[in-house]
Amino acid sequence: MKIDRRSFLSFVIGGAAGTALTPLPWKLTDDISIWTQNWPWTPVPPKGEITYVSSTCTLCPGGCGISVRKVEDRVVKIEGLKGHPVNDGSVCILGAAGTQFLYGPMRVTGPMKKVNGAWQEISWKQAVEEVAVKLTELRGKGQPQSLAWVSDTDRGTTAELCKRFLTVYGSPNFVRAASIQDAYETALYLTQGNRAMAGFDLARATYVLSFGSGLLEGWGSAPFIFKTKNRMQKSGGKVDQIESRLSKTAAKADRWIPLAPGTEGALALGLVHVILKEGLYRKEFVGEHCAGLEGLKKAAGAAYAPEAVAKTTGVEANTIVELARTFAGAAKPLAVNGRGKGQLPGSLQETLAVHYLNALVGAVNQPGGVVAVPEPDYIDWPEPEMDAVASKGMQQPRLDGAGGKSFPQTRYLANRLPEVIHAAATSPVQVLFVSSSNPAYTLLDTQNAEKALQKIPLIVSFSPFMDETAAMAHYILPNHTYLERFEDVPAAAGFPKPILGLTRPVVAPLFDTKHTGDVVLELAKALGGTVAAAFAWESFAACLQETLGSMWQTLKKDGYWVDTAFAPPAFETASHKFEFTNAEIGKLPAYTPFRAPGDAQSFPLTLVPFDSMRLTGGWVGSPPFLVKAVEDTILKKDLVLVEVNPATARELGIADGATALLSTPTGSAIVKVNLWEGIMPGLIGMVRGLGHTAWDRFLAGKGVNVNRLMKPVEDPGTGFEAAWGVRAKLTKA
Amino acid sequence: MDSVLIPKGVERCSIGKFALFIAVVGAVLLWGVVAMLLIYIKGLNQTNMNNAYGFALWIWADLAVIALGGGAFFTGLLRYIIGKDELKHIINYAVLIGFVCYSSALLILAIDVGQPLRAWFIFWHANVHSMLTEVAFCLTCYFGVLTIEYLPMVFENRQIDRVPFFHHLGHNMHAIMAIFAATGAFLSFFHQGSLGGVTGVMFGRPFGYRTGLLIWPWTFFLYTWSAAAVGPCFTIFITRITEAVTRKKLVKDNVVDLLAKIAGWMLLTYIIAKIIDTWYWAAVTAPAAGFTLMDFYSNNPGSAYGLWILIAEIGLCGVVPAVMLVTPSIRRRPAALFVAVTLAVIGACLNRWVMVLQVQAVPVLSFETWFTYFPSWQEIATTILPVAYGIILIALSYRYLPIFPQEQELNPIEGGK
Amino acid sequence: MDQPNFKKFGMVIDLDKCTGCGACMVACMAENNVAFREDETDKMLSISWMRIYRLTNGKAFPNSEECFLPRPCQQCEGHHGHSPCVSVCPATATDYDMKTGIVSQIPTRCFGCRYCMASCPYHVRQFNWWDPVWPEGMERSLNPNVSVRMRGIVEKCCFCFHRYQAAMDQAYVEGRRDLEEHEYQTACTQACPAGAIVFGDLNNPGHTVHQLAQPDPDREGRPRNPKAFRLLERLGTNPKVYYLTGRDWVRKAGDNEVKKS
Amino acid sequence: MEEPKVNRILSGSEQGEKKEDGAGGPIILFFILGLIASLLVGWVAFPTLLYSQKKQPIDFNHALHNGLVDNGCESCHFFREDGSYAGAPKLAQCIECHEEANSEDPEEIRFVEEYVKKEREVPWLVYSRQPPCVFFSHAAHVKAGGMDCVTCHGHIGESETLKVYEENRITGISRDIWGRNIAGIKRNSWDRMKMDDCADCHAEARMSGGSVQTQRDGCLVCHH
Repeated sequence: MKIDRRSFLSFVIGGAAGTALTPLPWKLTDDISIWTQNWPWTPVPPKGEITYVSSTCTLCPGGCGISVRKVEDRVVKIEGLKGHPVNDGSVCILGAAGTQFLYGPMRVTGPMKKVNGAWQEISWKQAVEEVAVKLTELRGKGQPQSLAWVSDTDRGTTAELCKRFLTVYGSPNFVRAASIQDAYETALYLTQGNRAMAGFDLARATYVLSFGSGLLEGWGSAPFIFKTKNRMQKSGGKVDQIESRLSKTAAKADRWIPLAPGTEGALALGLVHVILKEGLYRKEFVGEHCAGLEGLKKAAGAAYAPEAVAKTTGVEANTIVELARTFAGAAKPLAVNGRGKGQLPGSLQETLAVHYLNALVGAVNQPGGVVAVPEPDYIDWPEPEMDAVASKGMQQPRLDGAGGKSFPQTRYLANRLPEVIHAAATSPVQVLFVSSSNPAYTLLDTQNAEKALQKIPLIVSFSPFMDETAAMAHYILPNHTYLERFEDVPAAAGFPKPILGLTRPVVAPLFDTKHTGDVVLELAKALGGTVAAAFAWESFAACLQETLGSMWQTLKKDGYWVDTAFAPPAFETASHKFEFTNAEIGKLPAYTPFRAPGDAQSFPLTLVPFDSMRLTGGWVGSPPFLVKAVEDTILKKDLVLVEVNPATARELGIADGATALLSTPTGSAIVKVNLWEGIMPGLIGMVRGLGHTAWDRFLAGKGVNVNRLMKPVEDPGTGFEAAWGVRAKLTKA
Repeated sequence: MDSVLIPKGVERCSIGKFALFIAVVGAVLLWGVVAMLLIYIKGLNQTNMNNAYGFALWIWADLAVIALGGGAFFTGLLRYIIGKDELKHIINYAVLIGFVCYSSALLILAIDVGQPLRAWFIFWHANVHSMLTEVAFCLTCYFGVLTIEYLPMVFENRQIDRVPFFHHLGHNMHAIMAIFAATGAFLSFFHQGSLGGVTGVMFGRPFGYRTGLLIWPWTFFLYTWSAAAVGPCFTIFITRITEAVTRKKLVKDNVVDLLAKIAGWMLLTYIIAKIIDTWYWAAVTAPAAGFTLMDFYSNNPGSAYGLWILIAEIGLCGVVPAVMLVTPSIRRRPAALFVAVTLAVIGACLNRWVMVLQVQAVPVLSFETWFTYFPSWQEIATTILPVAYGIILIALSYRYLPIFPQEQELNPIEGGK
Repeated sequence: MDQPNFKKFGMVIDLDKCTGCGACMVACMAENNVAFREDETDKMLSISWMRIYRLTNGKAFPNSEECFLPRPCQQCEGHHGHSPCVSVCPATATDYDMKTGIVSQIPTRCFGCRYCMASCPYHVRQFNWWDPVWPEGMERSLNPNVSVRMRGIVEKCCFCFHRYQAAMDQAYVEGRRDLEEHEYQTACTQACPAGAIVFGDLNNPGHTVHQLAQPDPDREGRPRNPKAFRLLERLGTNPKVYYLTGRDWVRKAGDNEVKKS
Repeated sequence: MEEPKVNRILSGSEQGEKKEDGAGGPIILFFILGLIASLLVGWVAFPTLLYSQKKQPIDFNHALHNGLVDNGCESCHFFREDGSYAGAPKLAQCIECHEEANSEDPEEIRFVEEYVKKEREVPWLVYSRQPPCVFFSHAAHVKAGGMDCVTCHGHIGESETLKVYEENRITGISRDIWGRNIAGIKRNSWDRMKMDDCADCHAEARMSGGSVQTQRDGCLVCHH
């Protein structure tokens, strides 16, 4: 029989009919849909036992307690540690994104060496040896002081190990990156004689007068400040914000008083003037605990009468008087300063002026006031033995000039390093160690800073991340991230009590990284002699345990230790009083508001950086989650938006959302314009924390690093970085 | 060469010419297919839709073609149920156009969903409360009906018809066509309606939301009505175009005139209803949600058309064609008729445009601004794809099937082969 | 339908406390496996279950004011659970759960028709336009209690329902059937450093949310606290997220009203 | 006009008759052939092709262990303090008894050598593992609902050896979820573990349904 078209057709029909009677089509349809529901390329996180590890966050100086959630050996979530005195269960945006620093693409996965421009992975042995050889050379040449170490903190065991290393090696050049703490520490030392950090008893204050402090932008320990501020406001307290821009703090303040940027100090002295003139100060406190009131009366004399101050600050005279009365009249007033997150010290005189205000109303070392929190003293190692080279080196003046003739009261001046390096033909810094610090990004006039760094023959970065400085270093000896290592964290920024937190390894190190503390020990061993002898410990962990001694157990149990029975120290000045004036203060030049650098003719506007909680401004870059959370009024595609007042924009003929060219004496950049009634006419607001060139593809190449457009301003009395803005020009592009 | 396939007693252009035509349209089709594949492989990120514009060009095209395809069910209703016998001379074409429209609609939906491989969940896990479910069911069923209505025409192809099985099948199907026409009309009523419901029920979107009868918002009935009105207009529109392209008269004037007249009255009644609906919405429904009419039509960026779109839809493309069609003297002038049906067709498309796209442009949260959207080339290509496909199917059908019963009579071939 | 043992989980957000810092957003992303891409600046393509809107009073310097409004899913109840999105989903991929008052979203049921997105006036529902991709190794930080969503579907906030379930499981093994207020808190509530977000059972007079919002059961949960309001109250979406503020212009911004001219 | 039509009909039928004696039988025959072939494919070939056979890393005797432990299934398949369910035991638990091989059983020796000594977790193939999109609460069913393991897992606790694990080639999911019976027919409550089976039980137990859409339990109970 022949198989023709029709018989084939009937075969097919029969087949179709049969198939319909089998599970095949139906099961297949079901399975295919199940396949689409579990596509192999969509990751499925493995289930497992959930555990929590309590630790301390070190992403900023806030010192919050964190509770890290693990599933088996994976870190899946970071939450605030319940009951922790600083943040009690809450966490800031950066802390919550912490896991991304552990698993993220910004990690440096092992020791690396730059061989003609390209990174080459090397062994730890080789890394330590090669660096040790350079260090030995330097000592051999009798220039140990040309080794400098830049770090974000000078507290805690690791930092102390670094300092000890420098000491026995022979270099006085340990440099702490700048912050408002510099100004406060100096102010407290000069007026109260205390070597202490400033804490703020916000919770018990009833009126806070903030001279541009970004209380809601990350000033101090964000969760602590947020919580206490809200609590005090809810219980009737008031917060007044003095700032040229409607920051988030200003938006949430009871009153926003705009003033000409950079004149905060003048306003503070203006208030002092009124308070003294009207005799509003707390007589009993001032009489009993203060000295040098006459000097203050001179300092805040006629030059600071309301009318005069009104001229400089743009705040109306009667407002000034009224502010002074409100402040002095409040049950528990407190004045704070330090612009934005307080990442720059600013002029010491300004901090002093604000501090005087507190003293006049008795808000010093009193409930609801500024509290001198003594430096932690639990680290007392035997004095190391130093050889000739070391002692000779240690007698050399500090390269940054801190503590020298011109700046006797200052301890560290990272901001002066570029000019010092540029000044000499060959860099006075021959070897630079950088740990948890990113000068190549944070120093003002970044390009200039980069040039300076490029003059340094050997830069060694200990960063666990590929930050800008690490990128331009010659060696990277990567530290563990804070989720993989031990660290003792003394003090939480702005917290009014001594507190000690413990950072501990939540997971075993993911990569071939090493604790910087251990690297220091190894370097010391490699150098031998007195340097090696100064480090008896066989590992950082051992050193830490021994150092913490009895506290170790508490810390392991609770994750932190806080001095609940703390009473602020007595004034340790000659007069044992709070001194408005004394010999040291007298030496300082009188306060004058600093102008923004650059000439007003070619740069009619002023660029002022501002801080945002959704972007990190310091040495830590923003992880992907933060970049994702950034508002579209700040970043669009790869362009940063700058805030301009509609009135100003109208004069410039620039429309909302337009792209424009922003130029300052130090450089220029393409930006987008965001018309915003919250910024003072004549100003341009730009966020800090963008324009990274290293890190990962989620952060790099987005927006502009405002530090690159800024120009340093040196506070004559202290050498502090006092720049708050820079002259700028905005033109259509 | 393909003359054995061409119906007896009619003349068709040369195969070469035809092939060229198909090739040109085919190229466009291909472009659409490429875009479609891109979207299937890379996903909907190939479009310019976003979280504010979850419905876009496609859904508009979808609703528009379904409205225009309404000619099939309505002409069927008139022909088989009401018994307007003359319409048998145009019903074939109405059905064909309907078939094209509905198959296109389904194709578009298949591209539009994010997970096509589980799209059948809409039937299996159906949510009876959802207008979209109603649409899906009726749409699919009615497409089946249209296929059944279209098949007999295919069977009438000279070669296929020679197979007795198909011949008889076709013959018998013709006999019971009335039943399908009725089913078609019933199904259409519901899915046309539920398409109207899609936006009408969105009480979170004051621009689209309408009150209504029982579970159906007024848009439900307006959509059905408008489809019944513009469907025939579209049939006439396409017929005229076909006649222009083929340079032949294919349907007698009395047939077209009858259809146009009915469409006219439908359109008139519809537009009156639409005006009432718009007034009630502007005066009562929207204000209750905190909006005035002008909140919806003023200051919308990108398209500064403001109220004009409403005027165009209701006035120029509603009232005007309606009046033209119901006025015999105007209707009977071919040019005027063509203008009228064209306007009506545009009107329906405008209406769907407003109900699909403008709904999402309007900010509901007081602190949001208007949302703008412009389709990507992939969207445009995939939207043109069905058009190309439609042209090809119509061309093939016209060439090889006796679509127009009156063609022979109207175009006698000298010395008839 | 409303049985006594039924919960109605809701949220009260104090806009006077909210600092717009974004901790809630990131806490949510970390808790719920929200993916991230290189460019997230187009917020209408970016997935963030919690979004913070910036409101301004429109006045000129120096009288300008600004306020931040965090917007999780409003968990609308509509009338008898027919919230705008639930009633339109053709495949029952989203549902209103009377037991908790949570509007669920089932990624594996959704096939991406986006009807729910079109009908949600709050832009709470967001679509996966791309396959979620984590940089090598970063998928290790994913939370196994929440499904990772695939391309082509809609996702949204579900008040961290998995945290409720985890709490219930613990209660069960401890022989309990009910939870304490603190046992079930959403990730954003827990994270908020300003203490602006409060979460709990609106049906339970003992819970803070109830005391703050004072929902009126006879008027579909309208707040009796004069300082409280719900977004787009007039639409009848009947949401379970309440906002507190002492500022008039902020309360007004919460809804549209026909200006009497 | 009518002429050709008539002719056509005639000619058509003629053709028809011509075919009759030619391939009339075959048509039916081919239809049946197609039918049988497809039935064989659908019922026999398809199921065998759909699943791949996988052997468990180690054979395990539930019956034996069940006799030795004092707390039944929960001795090894226990609840953690936080209410989560531990599932298949980890090596750590096994080591409690199997530091060394306690018998001559080659499988046990292999277990000790390959896993205990090398501290490698045993990659058990879990018959009842649901797709990742399912979040099943054991606590709710066992602790709150008081159900026993058998209802869903059958009498695996009495098995003396582990059956072959069959994996669906398309979905990568165990065959036991759909059930051994390819047609999806079940006799016992544990024959299938599809969502419908959960739903049936919930319906029987008259769980007061929270779902507005289904009047049953909300989907989010298992999917989120």
